[in-house]
Amino acid sequence: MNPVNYLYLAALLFTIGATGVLIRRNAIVVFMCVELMLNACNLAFVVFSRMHGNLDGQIIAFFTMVVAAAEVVVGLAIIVSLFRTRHSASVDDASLMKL
Amino acid sequence: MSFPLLTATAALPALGAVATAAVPAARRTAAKWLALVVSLATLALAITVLIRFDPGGDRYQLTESHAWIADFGVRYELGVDGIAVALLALTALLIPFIILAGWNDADPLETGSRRWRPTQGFFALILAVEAMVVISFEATDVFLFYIFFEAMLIPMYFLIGGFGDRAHEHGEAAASTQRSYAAVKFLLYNLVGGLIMLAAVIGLYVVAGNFSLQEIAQARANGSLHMVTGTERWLFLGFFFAFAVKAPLWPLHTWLPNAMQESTAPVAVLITAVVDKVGTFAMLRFCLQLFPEASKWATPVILVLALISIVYGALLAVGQRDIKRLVAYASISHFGFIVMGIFAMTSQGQSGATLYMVNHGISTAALMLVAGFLISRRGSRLIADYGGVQKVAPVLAGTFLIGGLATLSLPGLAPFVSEFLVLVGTFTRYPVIGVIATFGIVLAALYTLVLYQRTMTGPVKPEVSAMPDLRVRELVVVGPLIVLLILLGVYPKPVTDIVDPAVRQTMSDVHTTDPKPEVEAAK
Amino acid sequence: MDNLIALLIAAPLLGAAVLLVGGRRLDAVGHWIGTLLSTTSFVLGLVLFAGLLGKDAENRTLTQHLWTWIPVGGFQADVTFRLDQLSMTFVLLITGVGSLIHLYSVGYMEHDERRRRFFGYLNLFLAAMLLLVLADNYLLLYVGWEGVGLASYLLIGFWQHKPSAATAAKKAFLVNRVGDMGLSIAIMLMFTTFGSFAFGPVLSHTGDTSEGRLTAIGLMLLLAACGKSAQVPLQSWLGDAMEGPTPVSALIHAATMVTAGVYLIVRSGAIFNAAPDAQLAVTVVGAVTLIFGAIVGCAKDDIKKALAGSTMSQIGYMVLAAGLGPIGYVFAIMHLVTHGFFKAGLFLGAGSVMHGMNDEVDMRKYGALRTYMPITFVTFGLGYLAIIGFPFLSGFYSKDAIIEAAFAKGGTQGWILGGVALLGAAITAFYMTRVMLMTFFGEKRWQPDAQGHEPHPHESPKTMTIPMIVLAVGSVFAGFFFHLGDRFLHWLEPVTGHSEGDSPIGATTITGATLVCLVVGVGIAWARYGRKPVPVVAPRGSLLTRAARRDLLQDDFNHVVLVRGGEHLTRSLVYVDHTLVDGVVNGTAAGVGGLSGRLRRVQNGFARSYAVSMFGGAALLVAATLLMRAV
Amino acid sequence: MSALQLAAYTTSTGEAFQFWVLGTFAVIGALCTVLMRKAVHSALCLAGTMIILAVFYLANGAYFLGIVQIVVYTGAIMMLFLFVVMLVGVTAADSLKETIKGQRWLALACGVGFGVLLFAGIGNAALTEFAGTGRANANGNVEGLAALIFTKYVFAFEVTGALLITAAVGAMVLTHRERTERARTQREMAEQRIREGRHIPPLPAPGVYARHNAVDVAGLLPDGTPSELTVNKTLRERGQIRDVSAEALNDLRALEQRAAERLERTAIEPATFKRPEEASK
Repeated sequence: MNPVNYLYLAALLFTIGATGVLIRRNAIVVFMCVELMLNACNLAFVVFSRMHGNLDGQIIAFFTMVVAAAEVVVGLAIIVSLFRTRHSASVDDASLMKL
Repeated sequence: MSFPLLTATAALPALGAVATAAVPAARRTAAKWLALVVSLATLALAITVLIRFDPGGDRYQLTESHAWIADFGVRYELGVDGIAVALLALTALLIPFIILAGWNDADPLETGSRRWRPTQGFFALILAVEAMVVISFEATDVFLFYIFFEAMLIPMYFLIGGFGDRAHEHGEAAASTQRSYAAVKFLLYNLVGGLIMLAAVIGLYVVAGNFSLQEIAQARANGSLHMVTGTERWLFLGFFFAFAVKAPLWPLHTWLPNAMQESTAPVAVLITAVVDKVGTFAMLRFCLQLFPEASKWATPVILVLALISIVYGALLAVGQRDIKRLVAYASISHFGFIVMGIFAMTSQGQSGATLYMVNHGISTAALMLVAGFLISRRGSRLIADYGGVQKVAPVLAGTFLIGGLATLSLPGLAPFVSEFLVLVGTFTRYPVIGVIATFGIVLAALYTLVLYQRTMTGPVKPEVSAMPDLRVRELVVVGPLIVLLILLGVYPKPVTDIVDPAVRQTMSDVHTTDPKPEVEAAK
Repeated sequence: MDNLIALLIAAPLLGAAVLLVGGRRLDAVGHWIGTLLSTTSFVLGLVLFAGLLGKDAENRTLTQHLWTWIPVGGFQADVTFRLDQLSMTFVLLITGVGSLIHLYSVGYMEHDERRRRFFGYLNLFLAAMLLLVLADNYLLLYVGWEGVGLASYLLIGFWQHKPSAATAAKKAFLVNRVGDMGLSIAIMLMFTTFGSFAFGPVLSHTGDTSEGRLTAIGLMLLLAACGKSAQVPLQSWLGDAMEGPTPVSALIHAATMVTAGVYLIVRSGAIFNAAPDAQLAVTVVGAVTLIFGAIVGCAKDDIKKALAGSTMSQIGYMVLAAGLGPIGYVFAIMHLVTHGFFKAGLFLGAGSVMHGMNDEVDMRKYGALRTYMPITFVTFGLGYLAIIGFPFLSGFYSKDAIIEAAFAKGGTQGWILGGVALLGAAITAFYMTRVMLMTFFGEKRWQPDAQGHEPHPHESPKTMTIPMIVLAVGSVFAGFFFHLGDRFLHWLEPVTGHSEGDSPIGATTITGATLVCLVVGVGIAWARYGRKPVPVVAPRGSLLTRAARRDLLQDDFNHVVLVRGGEHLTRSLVYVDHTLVDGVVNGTAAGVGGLSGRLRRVQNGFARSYAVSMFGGAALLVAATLLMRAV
Repeated sequence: MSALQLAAYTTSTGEAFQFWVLGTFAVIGALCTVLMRKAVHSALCLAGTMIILAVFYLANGAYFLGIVQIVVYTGAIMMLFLFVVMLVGVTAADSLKETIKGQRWLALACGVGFGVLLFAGIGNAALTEFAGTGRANANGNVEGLAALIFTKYVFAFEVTGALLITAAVGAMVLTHRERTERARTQREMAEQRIREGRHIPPLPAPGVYARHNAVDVAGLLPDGTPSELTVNKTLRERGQIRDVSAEALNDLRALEQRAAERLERTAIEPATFKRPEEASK
């Protein structure tokens, strides 16, 4: 088997995650889909690392994880405070960006 | 390093603007006096420039040059030639009158709020405009010029949109709507012109490698900087478009009537007598010097546009019902003359055009400011609301008539000299255009006299029967302007002496000489 | 002595400045200041005249250079004055008649609260008119030319509260401006042709250029003359100009300003001499106006308008004479001077009549005034005799000379022009007799006015009668004085040149024919207005009469074509400016606005929608990258 | 160790087998994450996918990352998700009905297009040579990573640290509710209650039935209808009130019937109870 298949898998997962972001309204699920996309990227990085024979890809994946963790922390905090004020976790409720 | 006189002339009003804006809300009158004193001091500096300027000396004098943005060759370069000196003096001269005429125009309607300082703002903005106009006249670096050419729009926008006539025939709400319409229109027109010019400025940099007017012009003249014909024409059009909007030339003129109609009379004077002059001045300084071949190439079209402006502006002035709009269309007609003079490519035409800029500034100021005094008395801009003012306020009517006669270029008053020079200058090269343009003087008589007849003569209307005559402050504004009109009409030599060498230089830039008269040529 | 020339102009100019700027303080003495300064100018003129007489005929040209006016490149305009025999004649006429009319106005305007200003304007007029005739170049002449136009505008519209006066003033200025356009084009043509527009270089180099150019210059000068001198087709303003106070009509619209056109043509004689086509045009214009004005004069019931028609016609004579070339120049000027005397006298007489008749101008409401105003009657009568060319009065000499010169033109042209001039003499006799009869003879026809005031015709005060007497004396003797030993001819010849034409008929025959015409004209008028009572309400009249009352429909033509047409043009242009020029811009703005309105709907506020577009954008980026790699 | 090292740069049949089996599950997990109605289920599916990915990391020679993936990601972050899900309401099921017009189709189109493009991109790229991580991992994977992090990527590492702290502070700021006024005392609250005059006595307690957890069971009013006032506000807002009124009434009815049977009385016909929303239909 060619390890390229991992990349196809990563692409597939990324696309599924992205589509999920677009069609789900629950902010928590949206977040999960974002995590899925990040994980897909990580997989790609790891495979790249293997491809090039050095560890830089893994390092990037590692940083991605850290940033993802930070993002989750802040994002969830936002969801919680939103939920407190609006009693809803739907992203469509926050449509104040409309003119 | 001598005293930077030119910088000082621009910096003084700029500092004055800041100081005026900082005057506390309650000290309105102090702000007015401060602005007036600053403008008078600027006038004194401008006169110093005028005295220090030697008409027979170098082309650009009192030059200053400092590195500014070294990476792009942008320099802070100032210098004045005869044309710039004349316009500099005009600007510095008119601003005190504008301030004095607008003395009470920006008083707040209700005096309660301590934060609200329209008066300070009004005078600060006028001084800011003065500073920018002055530096536009002085800049010999294309980029420096461009910046202030554009920056002028900001204070002007607020002056037009923020301050209007007290009374309005459709009520205050309609007035503010129309004001903002006018201000936005002014801004958009000039911005579009300015942005196109920016593209051309960048293009010029790409071609020439620096922004210095003197260096580029010199390189153009001695052939070391060769431009492809197409490139030169496109760059020329980019510059010319911006100046034609500012000037304003038909068909880019429609912002001017709106802007002049909605702003107060002093601001209207500021627009047409001061700010718009930058456009025609820049045609003379930048278009002709930087792109001589393209200027010649475009001359026929531009002359036709100018001719249309002359006749069209005058005809539309005849059809107006609003005093200020009428003056605005008259100005469009006059700007047509100026542009025609510049592009006639004769020394009479260009001297006449420069003189025209000065004279038009003074004559329009006289007419418009008196019109403003009239409007502030009756609270209406409509011609039909007046009648018989002559009987009630003879001095007002008399000054109005003199302003009007200057507008129609009566011999003996300053505009005649310039208009005739422009016509002669055009006629020697383009007789047909010259003859058609001469129709403009008939039309000018028509709109001026119709305006005078409808407002000043006839039976006294009841609404104007209690109208007071000109007050001392207003006389102080109008009197000197009229004296100047007469003086420059009878003895324009001091101005032509200053302007002439610069015009001769410009003529040699574009490689033209005056056509020889037939009889002399025969010999 | 050269330096006095500027003072000629300076005196009235100073008067104008003082009177107009001085304000109400000068109300009490203003009129005397004005009269004094105008008289000063007259006295200066006399001094200069005496000086000129003391020199040889060839050296009678004085110049005074004051300053360089417009020095630009090759364009050099100087403020230089030139006093020669021609301008001297005018100076004396202008200041002399002007001073008399100042004096007259002291009485005439006594009850007008704005008398000071009136004198200011009169002085302004004098200054401008003197500038016109003293200028040494065409551009300076142009300044005076427009200056008198301005003064005329101010004075016609002096009673500004009357809308008719204001309109008439505006009309006069505008029509004059059309003529001025001709003058300015002429100056430009001179500049391109000769490189100068001073009299000296232009008039001495006419041989160096083509006839076509000279014809063009001549026609443009003719246009200018038509405007200022109320010649067809620019004559329409003169009738309306009678809205001004009568002294103004006398001074400006009879004696001086309207003759400026003749001065211009005579002054530019060298150009016309070298351009026969232009000369022909001048004679045609003169001949047409001669008849036109006379016909109009026959139909008017307004005494001043009848006199205005007459003025037009008489200036037609002068223009005709000036068009004849060297044979006519001197006679044109001579007629101009004598006309200045008798027409000013006639107008002053008319003013005196109006003064006594509560400003009534309709001659049908006069009648039998000879007993009420004897001095006016006598002076007016002498002016009348002078204008119809009664033997040995001044009009007789000057008009006769013109008719002779017209015949002397030779060929068919000579016969036509001479015939027209003779016909004009007959009509002149007719309408002037009509005026005379309707005003001073017959029975009294005046009625109480709207307020019930019965007019009490009375003789005017001394300040008014003295000028009338002086002018009447001038009307009687000037012609004879000038004619005696061809004094006038010798005086002017060095400037204008003179040549005797060969008239196909003898001078005596022409004089006889003129007298016959005179008798016929007077006779017809007597038959129509002397023998039968004059109806108070004007009869309907023939088609020609009705047309003549309306200035031969010229005003109607102007109204329909120029005024209405102009109104439509401006109105449609305002519309075009608003909808088309502005509309294109506003349309663009509206288009952008509409497009953004559409685009705005995409901004529905849902984060997910934005995310879709972002994701779509990312897809496009990937596609673009792939595409770039593929290419 | 050597077997693992080998797996890092060659693909054995075993790895292929593992890839195809686990990959299928990973995709199914991802799809379930997107498509499950309840957030809890989504979270669990995602956790599954992540664990599979962790295995793949290991298979690709990223041992450290594989472990971190399991410990930090699946263990910590996903648990954080679960906490929030619990807070928001574990039982609440989302409607999958789309409310924005065309959103779903656009999303699918973009997704498919993007996916196709990515696949095309990967297919286009010349990815035939795999160096394998053998040499890089020669001194051990963790040591290799550490060497890189503390040399080449030290700045990024430091910045990430700052980012984490900022994130922690940010989360605190966001969730912390600033008390802008003094907390009201018992006395003040009582006074306000009296002043408003609505619920002068304390709020009623929830109805207690032994068979339920009971905090979520509304107390019944005398007429047998439930009173929402008796339930905690949070539950009320989540819509998690257990409505037992019908059951209770049925129980009552059964009790009465039994009593009637026992006492041989004729049954009194009780008014059939309908829930308010049913009644309104």
